Amino acid sequence: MPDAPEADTPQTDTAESNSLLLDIDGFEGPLDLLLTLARQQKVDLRHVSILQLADHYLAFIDAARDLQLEIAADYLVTAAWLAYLKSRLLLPPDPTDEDAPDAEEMARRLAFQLQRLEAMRAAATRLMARDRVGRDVFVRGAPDPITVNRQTEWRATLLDLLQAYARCKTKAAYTPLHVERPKIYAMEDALRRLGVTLGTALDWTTLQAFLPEDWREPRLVRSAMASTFAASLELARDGIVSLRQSEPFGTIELRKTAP
Amino acid sequence: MSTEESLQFAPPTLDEQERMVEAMLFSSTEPLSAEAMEKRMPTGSNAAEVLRRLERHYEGRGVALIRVAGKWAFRTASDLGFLLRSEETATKKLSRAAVETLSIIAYHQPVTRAEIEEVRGVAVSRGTLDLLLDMEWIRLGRRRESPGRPVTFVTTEGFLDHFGLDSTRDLPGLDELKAAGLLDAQPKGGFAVRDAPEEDEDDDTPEDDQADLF
Amino acid sequence: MSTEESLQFAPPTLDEQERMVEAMLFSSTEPLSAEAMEKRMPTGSNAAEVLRRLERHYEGRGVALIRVAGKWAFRTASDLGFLLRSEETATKKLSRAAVETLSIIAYHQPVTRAEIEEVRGVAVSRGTLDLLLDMEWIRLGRRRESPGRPVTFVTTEGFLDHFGLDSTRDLPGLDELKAAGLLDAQPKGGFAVRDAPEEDEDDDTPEDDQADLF
Repeated sequence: MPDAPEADTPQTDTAESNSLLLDIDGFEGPLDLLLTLARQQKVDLRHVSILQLADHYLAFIDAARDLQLEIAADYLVTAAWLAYLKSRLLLPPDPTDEDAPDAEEMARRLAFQLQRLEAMRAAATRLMARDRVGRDVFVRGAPDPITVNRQTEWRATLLDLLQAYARCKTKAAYTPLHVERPKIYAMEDALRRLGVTLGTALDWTTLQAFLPEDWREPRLVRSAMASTFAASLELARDGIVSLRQSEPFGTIELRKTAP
Repeated sequence: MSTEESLQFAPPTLDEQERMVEAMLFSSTEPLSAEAMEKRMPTGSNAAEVLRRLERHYEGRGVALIRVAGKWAFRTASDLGFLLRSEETATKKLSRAAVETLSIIAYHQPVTRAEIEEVRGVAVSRGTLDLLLDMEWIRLGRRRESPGRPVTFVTTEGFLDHFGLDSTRDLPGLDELKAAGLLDAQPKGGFAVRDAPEEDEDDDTPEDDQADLF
Repeated sequence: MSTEESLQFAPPTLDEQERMVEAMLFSSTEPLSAEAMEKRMPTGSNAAEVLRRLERHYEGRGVALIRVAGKWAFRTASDLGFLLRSEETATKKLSRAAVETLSIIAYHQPVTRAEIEEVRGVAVSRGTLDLLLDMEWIRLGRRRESPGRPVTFVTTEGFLDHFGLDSTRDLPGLDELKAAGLLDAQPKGGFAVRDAPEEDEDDDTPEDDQADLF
């Protein structure tokens, strides 16, 4: 472990740590803070002293505690982890504990993370410094966009046409059967008509005579006859008319009852 | 940007100025005047002069430097416009409503919308007729000399072309449709189909022929 | 269009083809592929060949023909940016978190959110990823075939276009980072103490994986 020998205990550069403290909100988490601390070693990150880094970090957290600054939990978790790592790096490996993680490996892992983060930051800077569209280079301002003239060609064959026509004709042949309701001469109509025309029937008059003109054809006369007959019965009941029939199925006659 | 700084002292070369004008015109959303460009260029530049150089440089190329309303702009060479247009033709099957409507117009022309609806038994949408008119398969015929003077529809030359017909007389009659197995049921009595719509029905009294049809 | 018609018979001359490619590229803001252009050109044309001629023709001019994302585009020469920059076109400054996240995605792609967080040491906010997705600089890649099947993020063609990169292989410093093992999930040699992402596909040649993603 190259770090161990020159690792000195909490350095006197706490002044620098304190200046960082003012900035605690400026760090994006413990790794960001660790990277900043590691850079203070002013060495290539590949040779960073993890032991020294752990000390700086712990000192930083202690100072923050003294100032009663609120420290996010992940900073404390990292502090505990670094304290453990530090003790493991300083103590000789315990041969009885085979499960204990290799401290050197842990340190190597942390160093790698720091290097990787720094590498990504450097890459980001290089990327952002490239000639960028809209900042350094510009696209055509007045493009002449390709106009796609979409046309729909409708497809229909003569057979489609003939089938369609045949379909229309077939449909016509199967038009639903409408059963026409026969015309009915309503009894109300018969009553009204009798009421109006009764004045003319001071003498016996056949029922037929009271049928409306347009209801006398054979197809309609039955309905008109039935309604007029029913209406006359109604009037007879009320004592308005008298009815007589000389023989079964004979002519029915009616006359206004004398007042 | 060292270019920019050095230009503070001596005017850029004509080549440099030409590059600047070229870049400005390329990236501008609208035509630029020589004055407007010169204002942005280092002092001592002469935009008008390099515009003439640039115009010559683009002569005969795929892009031309042109003057519009006293300003300058790059435009695609006019003979290459075809590269920027593309025709995309999609073939779509004509809807059932459209084919039926078309067939009724073909067989009964000239025919009014109301008459088409009577044959189809359903309303004919404006869109269907518009589509057929748009395709130039049907056109408006003479107005019917009946109340409301409704317009009639007739088929066009384009229609005959598309369906490979010499005339509408070539449309098979109902008996032929039946013989071809296209028509199963008996046509409704009294609804005669004219085997051959007359060619010039628009000119003579079409109503007479139609009278017994509708 | 007589030019177009005559071209049906013999392929156009290289000069003619160069004019066509020039016109198409000039009129487009988006990079165009040689294949796409050739499709619009008369048969027998060879876009790739004239692209090289065109590239030479524009060398040192105010407008340059550049390769981005495997396609071609005209862009103003980068040293003339000062002339063309205006208040409105000023690019919005991205937050440090966004810039770092973008770089990690670019260099490590395809990469999961957890892996980005592992590199940065902090949680990646939803807003940061949303912003980058919204700018269309990143998009979702294939799901990682590991527990939970997390989505991965990859960069887009728009990203390559914006940064003037022909492919993700051309990212600055990519080879050195790879050689230093800094694009790996864990330090070279030895085992990881902490649970490293179990998948090791980003260990080997992330660019190759991209081939079929783009």
